[in-house]
Amino acid sequence: MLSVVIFLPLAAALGLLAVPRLGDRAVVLVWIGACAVDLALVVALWIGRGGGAADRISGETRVRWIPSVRASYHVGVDGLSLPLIALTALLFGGCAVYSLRLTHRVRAFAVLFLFLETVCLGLFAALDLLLFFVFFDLSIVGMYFVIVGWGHGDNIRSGLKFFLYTFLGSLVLLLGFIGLYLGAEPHTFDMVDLTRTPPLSGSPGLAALVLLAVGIGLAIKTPTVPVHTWLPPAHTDAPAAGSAILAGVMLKMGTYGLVRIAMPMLPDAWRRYAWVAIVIGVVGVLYGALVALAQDNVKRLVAYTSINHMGYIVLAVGAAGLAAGDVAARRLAVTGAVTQMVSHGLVTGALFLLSGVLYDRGRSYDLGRYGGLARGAPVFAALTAVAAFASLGLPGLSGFIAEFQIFTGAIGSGTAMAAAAGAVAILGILITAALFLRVLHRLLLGTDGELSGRVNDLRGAETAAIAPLLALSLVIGIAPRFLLDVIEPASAAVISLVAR
Amino acid sequence: MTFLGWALPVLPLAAGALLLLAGRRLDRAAAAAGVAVSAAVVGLAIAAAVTRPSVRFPLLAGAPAGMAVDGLSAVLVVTVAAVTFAVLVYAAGELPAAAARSRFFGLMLVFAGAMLVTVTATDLVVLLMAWEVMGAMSYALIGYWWHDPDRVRSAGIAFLTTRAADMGLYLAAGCALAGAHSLSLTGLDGAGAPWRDLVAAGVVTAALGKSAQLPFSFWLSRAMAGPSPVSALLHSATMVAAGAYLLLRLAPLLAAVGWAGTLVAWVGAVTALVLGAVALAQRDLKQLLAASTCAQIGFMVLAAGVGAVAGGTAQLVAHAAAKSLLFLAAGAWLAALGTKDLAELHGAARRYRLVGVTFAAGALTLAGLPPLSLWVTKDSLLAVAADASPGLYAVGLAAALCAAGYGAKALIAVWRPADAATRRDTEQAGTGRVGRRQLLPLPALAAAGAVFGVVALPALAPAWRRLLGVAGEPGPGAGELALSGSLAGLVVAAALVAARRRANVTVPRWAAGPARHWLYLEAAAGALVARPVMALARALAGFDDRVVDGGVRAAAAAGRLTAELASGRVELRLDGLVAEAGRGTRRLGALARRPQTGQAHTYYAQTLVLAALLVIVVLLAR
Amino acid sequence: MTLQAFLLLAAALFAVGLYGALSQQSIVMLMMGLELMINGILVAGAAFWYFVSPGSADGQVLVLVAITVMALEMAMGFAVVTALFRARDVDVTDEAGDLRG
Amino acid sequence: MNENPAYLLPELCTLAGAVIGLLTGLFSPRARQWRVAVICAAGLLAGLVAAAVAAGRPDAVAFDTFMIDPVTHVTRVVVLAATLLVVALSAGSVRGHRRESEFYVLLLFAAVGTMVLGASADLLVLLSAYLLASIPGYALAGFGKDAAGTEAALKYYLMGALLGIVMLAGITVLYGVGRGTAYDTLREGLASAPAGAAAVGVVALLAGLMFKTGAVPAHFWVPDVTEGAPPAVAAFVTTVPKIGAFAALYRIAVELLPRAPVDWRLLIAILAVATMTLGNLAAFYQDNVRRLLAYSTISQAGYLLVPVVVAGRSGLAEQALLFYLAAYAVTNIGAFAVVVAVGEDRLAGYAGMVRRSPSLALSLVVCLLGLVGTPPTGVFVGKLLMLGAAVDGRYAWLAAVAVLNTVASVFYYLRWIVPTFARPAPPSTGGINLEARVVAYTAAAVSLLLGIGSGIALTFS
Amino acid sequence: MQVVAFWVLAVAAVAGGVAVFVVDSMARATFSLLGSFLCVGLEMLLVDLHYLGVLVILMMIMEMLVMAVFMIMYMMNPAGLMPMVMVHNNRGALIISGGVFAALVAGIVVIPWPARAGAPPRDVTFELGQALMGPKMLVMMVLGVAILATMIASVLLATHRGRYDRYGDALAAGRPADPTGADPAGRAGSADPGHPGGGDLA
Repeated sequence: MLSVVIFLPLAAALGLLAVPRLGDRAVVLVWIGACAVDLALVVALWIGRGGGAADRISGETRVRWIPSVRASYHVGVDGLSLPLIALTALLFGGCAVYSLRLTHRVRAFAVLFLFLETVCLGLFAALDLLLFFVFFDLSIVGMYFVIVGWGHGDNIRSGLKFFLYTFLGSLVLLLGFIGLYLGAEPHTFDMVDLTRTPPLSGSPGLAALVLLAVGIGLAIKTPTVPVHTWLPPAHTDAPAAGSAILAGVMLKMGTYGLVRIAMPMLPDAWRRYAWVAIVIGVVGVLYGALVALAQDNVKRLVAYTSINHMGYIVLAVGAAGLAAGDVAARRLAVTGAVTQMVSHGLVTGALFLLSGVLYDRGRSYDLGRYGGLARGAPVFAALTAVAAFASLGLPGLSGFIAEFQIFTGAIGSGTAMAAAAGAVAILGILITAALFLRVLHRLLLGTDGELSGRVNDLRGAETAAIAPLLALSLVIGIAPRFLLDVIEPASAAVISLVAR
Repeated sequence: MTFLGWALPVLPLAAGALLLLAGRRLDRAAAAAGVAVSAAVVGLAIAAAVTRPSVRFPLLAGAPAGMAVDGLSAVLVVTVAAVTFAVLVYAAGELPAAAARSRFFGLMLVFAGAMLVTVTATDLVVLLMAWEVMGAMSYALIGYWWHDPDRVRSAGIAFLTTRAADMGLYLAAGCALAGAHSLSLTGLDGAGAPWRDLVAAGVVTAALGKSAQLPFSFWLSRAMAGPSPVSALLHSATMVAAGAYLLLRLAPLLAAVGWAGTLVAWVGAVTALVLGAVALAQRDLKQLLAASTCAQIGFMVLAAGVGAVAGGTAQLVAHAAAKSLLFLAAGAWLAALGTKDLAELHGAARRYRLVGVTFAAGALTLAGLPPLSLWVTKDSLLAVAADASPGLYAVGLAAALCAAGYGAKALIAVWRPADAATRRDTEQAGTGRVGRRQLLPLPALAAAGAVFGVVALPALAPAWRRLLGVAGEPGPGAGELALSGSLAGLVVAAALVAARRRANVTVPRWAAGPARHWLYLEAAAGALVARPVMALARALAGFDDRVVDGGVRAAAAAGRLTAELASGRVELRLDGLVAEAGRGTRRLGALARRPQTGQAHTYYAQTLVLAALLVIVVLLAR
Repeated sequence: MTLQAFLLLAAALFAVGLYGALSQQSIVMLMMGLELMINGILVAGAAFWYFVSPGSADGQVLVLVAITVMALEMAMGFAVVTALFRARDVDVTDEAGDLRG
Repeated sequence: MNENPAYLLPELCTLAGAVIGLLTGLFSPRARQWRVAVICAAGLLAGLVAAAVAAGRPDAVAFDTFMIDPVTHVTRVVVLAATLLVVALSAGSVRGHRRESEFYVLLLFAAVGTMVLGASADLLVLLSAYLLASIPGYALAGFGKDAAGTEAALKYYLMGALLGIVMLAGITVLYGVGRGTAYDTLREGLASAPAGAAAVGVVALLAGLMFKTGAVPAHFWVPDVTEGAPPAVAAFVTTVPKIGAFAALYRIAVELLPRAPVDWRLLIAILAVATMTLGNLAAFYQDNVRRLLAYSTISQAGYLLVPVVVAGRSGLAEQALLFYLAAYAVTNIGAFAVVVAVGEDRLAGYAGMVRRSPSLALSLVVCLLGLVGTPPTGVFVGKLLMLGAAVDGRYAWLAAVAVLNTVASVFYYLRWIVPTFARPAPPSTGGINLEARVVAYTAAAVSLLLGIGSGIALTFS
Repeated sequence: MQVVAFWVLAVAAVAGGVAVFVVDSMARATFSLLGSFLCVGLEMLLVDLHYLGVLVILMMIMEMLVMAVFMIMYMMNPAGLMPMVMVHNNRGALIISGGVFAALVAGIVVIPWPARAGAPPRDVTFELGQALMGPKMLVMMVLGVAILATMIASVLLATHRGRYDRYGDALAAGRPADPTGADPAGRAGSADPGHPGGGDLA
């Protein structure tokens, strides 16, 4: 079942390749269909899991892959991965719908996105380090082609920077994985086994090195300050759907890896160096928000807010590693971190799609050249406003649920360091509020700018792509239990694992 | 009971959301729907006040959330519902037909709904959610006329200022979890040692910000940019009242922490006095009313600080009625005459008599003139303050004098006969008429504002206290009542006399400027916070572009750099990834390809030399 | 007659051949240099057989292999030179330097 | 002493294919020389079957000098399969050539030499195999008899001849101090050998093998031959001889050198670093795709040296080397197959290729990304095992260097990949070479399958 | 006696080798090389390697004849009529080869070469034959194949006329269509007596 979910998009991609005589419209319809079926399957998976309180892995499949290094095709979902898998399926579906009017090399675009969907789903479902890495790397490759093939502006350069930067990260990550592999007794790449008996527990120095490698690899992907500089150009020059996926799904790979790999497999080292994550997280929160505040390019701005939002997650997982802290609060922090991954995916995905609409109409991201868009494009304005408020953490939308848990969890863990960090990080929501109000004022409200005349309102497909994301954000913001019920057992498990 | 507990907040929220979603399609029906819903909410609120429903639901792990109506909440839900109803009825009359009514009424309903949740929340999560939604709605309402960049800016300032204060609540929530392992509002005073102080600090910050107390007061001046009904609602039963409510609700915590109570009391008292002075200096009716709101809320905050919950609550309710009345009246004049300048409004009350009469009632209530309600309620909380500290009482009394002063000033300005200063349509095009629906709520509000004070009279006070669940709060002594009443009367009378004689009351220069401009608080916030932050942001963005990313680019250009270092020319130009990396790698690539000369004999020589070197290395490495 | 003496001879021949291989422009002359190097190896192989391990025939086989290598390499060399000469009318390595970089 | 020729069945099958093909070619009309290709392919297939069957038998030593063990099995299979691919790849371009028959025959001879190279347990057999594997290559490089081809042949020959002699000198020295040429004799003999002589011998011996692997310091022929020789030949000489040479290197490291008084691990590590770095750097900004591929094969040789460094020290080394070899062989041939199919050497000629022939472009992307080491291609698994072996064998710094080099290599591979997606599609210049296309698709598919099904592949090795 | 012979031959061999690159004609160079080889063949006889020594001598005579043919074909100055200085990178070559020689000499002198173990058998050649039929059989087998491959390869490279040029594409012509006034290169290729089994396979 899970493997079907993972590989269905790929099968659809191959099918698209195999049937060459298909109009662009038909290609996109097939694409949308595949995404819809996949989303339905994920929903079925979610429902089929039931509401059991205990955290368990479901839909597990394990097939031997490289037996000599005990690597296998091992997939399964639990409370950490299921929300992200659902997010992936939804966001890819949104991008498919959004691309309904695409005209430029549609088939290749569809194939690439379907391929990326398989990759992203596979990554979140992977229970084997090597499999994780394979998907991790392929995601870079796929996204590179998206940026280079369909981007604009200086996309070749940005794409190359993205590729080289994240590829370097992935190789460092691979070194870390090899360290984990060699540290385990018996040697294995299996995440479940590695989690059960954490490797390198006897040699703190090596464990720290391995954590460093894994941490750097994931940090580049996340990205955290100061290894974030690939992100703004990549986002700016990527096509809207590509940015949405890059920010909405692929950034999560880094933080997901922290929760899934770094914390449970290197609990000792994680506890020892949790303060590093906390510091990096807080710096990321403030730095990302402040730099975003000074941007005049909408996409760049949103990209920097991603750094800010990822900072919250890093802060949360760092705070969760402080063993002295209150267990319930640390669980809350981890739950908040996972919720933030989902929330950020929805909201930032929507924001990037909206900025894509803006570029589509006005061929510019410059805030200063627009204004008063609420007049000519009320739906666009309304959705942008909702997305902005969701992103700045307004209650009633998903961002608040996530960030509140992170702050409360970090401060509530009761250690002075985490409390101070959490308190400082709260400043982030004020700065993001300021910067999004700035966007709203300069883009949507007030008097018309030079390009405002060109911006007409959202088309049906665009609305259909963006509105569900925000609607889900609203649902999570008001009634988050359906999501939290899935995440909470998993975060409790993570906390107990990291406490070993 | 659960149904009622849910229905009370959900009805306005859902109805408001629906109106918002519908966009302009429902503009025609929006007013009627809004009024109808708010009427239903009044009914629900009364029912809830009687039956006291409570609901609990899971929200976050380990922190069950809930809403419940207890005595204090019961008073507030009814107040909120009633004032909302009154304001919406008025708005249905005032709002032009072409306006985006659906948006207006939608936002107003959500705004009121959020306030209802705020006053019924039993834990910090739900409270904070409603609290922030209320802030966002106030933003949207203040910026209702979004075409005007200035109004939008005002809305932004209001939102950012209140959100800055709201961060205190986030902090408080975290500290509550750390100290009390719970987010429930009731257990906060039992939190552990450092945490309880932090919780108190956070709560106090948030409440002071919301209530526009010093030093946050300036946003309330900005909030005037919205439509008059918005001001009427925002200044009376919602938003600013939320801060006071929270402090009253958490009075036990303030008392437990000690310093917090004192601090809050003094902030309230000083705000009441200073913003009273500011109100006196205003030349714009709505600005005067706004400053007076700060001042009046200051009394409630003072009450919370000293634990005078009954007095503070009574003050809140009475003030809500009076202030909404005053704003609606000011709005009616603004809509009809197109101005809200005090001088230009000369004669306005005579022209629209009913508005004028109700306005007079409200203004006199505000002035604390016996036997109107604010006279009693103010004294009942000052009585408690006097127990706490004579200084507080003195400041409070001085503030009461100010209140009498600005009440009288507003009253006189509009009741004066029309004269040379009277003008029309300086701010907007007036309609020249005040509609029936606009008039409808005024008398009721005037009556409520005038007589609500009876609850604080000794006869009714015990029942009032029972209702609120507080005990042992001393009521005002007759002497105190007489003192404040006579002082207020004197001030009003003096003002009337001065006005009759057309005496120019000169204010000293050093005080006039700051008072007119709300103590320059906004300028200070801009200079001390906003501009430095923006400068920092710009600097960081430049830093990010140049240094952080430059580091990456420099690493890519390391080859070139070392080459230049070697040749003694060190220059670090960071201009573009590919240019740099390109040159560096191109150079390295060329270097790597240089041995590939195409000449076989050089291949021979190189191979042999390399092999010889390898032999040497191997021999040395032994 | 000692091992060292033979090896000295071998080294001398090898070095002279090496010089030729490195310095000669003409491919045929270059090949002569290579032959001289093998010549040296023949001497060394024979000497090692005789002075170090005459008990086994490995050294002899080595010499035999060296002779064969020489013959085969030379045959190939001539063939290559012929082809090159036909294709571009040159017989010196310096003029076959188009492929580079 | 075991002189049962059945042990050499794969080699003999190939040889028989070559000889029968040669004879058939003598009597085949010019247009019907494809029969030779079929015969040669049959010989290779028979060899493959024989090799597969032999892989099931226990390890043995044939003729005292020919080791039959997993390394040999894999070498045989990979060499035969790669040669088969090259035969198919070249079928289109040499069809009707008056030396078509000889072309295939020489490929098979070189394949035989390569297989013996990888299995030999005696330095003299090694040298003979070196000759057998090299000489056909010289002729193949000059097969076109054009200016570039003959120049390539000359350079290939000159390097091969010199390094053959250097290797012979090394063997002589090792024989002198180790009293023998068989590995097991030498292993004991070298233990007490004077270090200076042993060092000279080892370096000279390795220098010869470096020629076959195309690694520093004997890499100079690689770019020139790859550019000058016919593309199919370039694919062959940059792929097949490497397989045998690395097998031989590994065997020498395990069988011959363990007790030698020489820090050979360091030596090979230095060679590995130099080779991968030089190959990568020289490939930057290379505008001729064949030269680019040539430098890429040099860098790949550097990675392949890493498992040799830790041979005998890490349990992963053998698997890493063999798997990497197999994956590299198929991927590299795939990349060359695309070049053959497109018939274009300039990088600019690949602009807009996606438009013209999407599946060929896809194959190219798969192969090039495979060479980068992107999962899930076979080279990725190879690289993974290689890095693992390096870390495991306490050569973590070498792994780090390999990682850095891999990142750098991305750059030039992308320089090739990116233009294929360019918008303007200039008119196609190359003809339609069906065989090359099929080989490209096959190689790309096998490259992927090797990665995905590496479990199956590794259990057999 | 033997020692004297050794040194005389050694000096002659080296002198011959040096002469190869000193004399100004290809023909002389070839004969110098032949001389050097002959000396080495004789040296081998000194260490009981009679068979191999003779083999070297015979092989080299043959090979030098071939080389002479090639010289005549390709060299502009076959008879030493013009001065022949065709060197490149002379200094580098001198340095490298000199350095190698110096290093080798140093090694030869310094290294403690292993002592002799065992004695030469009575019939040295028989021993060689036994080795070739025994443990070293594969060496000769592989070399045999290599020789075959060399034949094919050298023919492929050296001749420009194959069977299809002589007998037609269908190999149907009864008599080979050989050009009457053959160009030297073509003749050289097809008449190359230098390698065993030479001649055009076609």
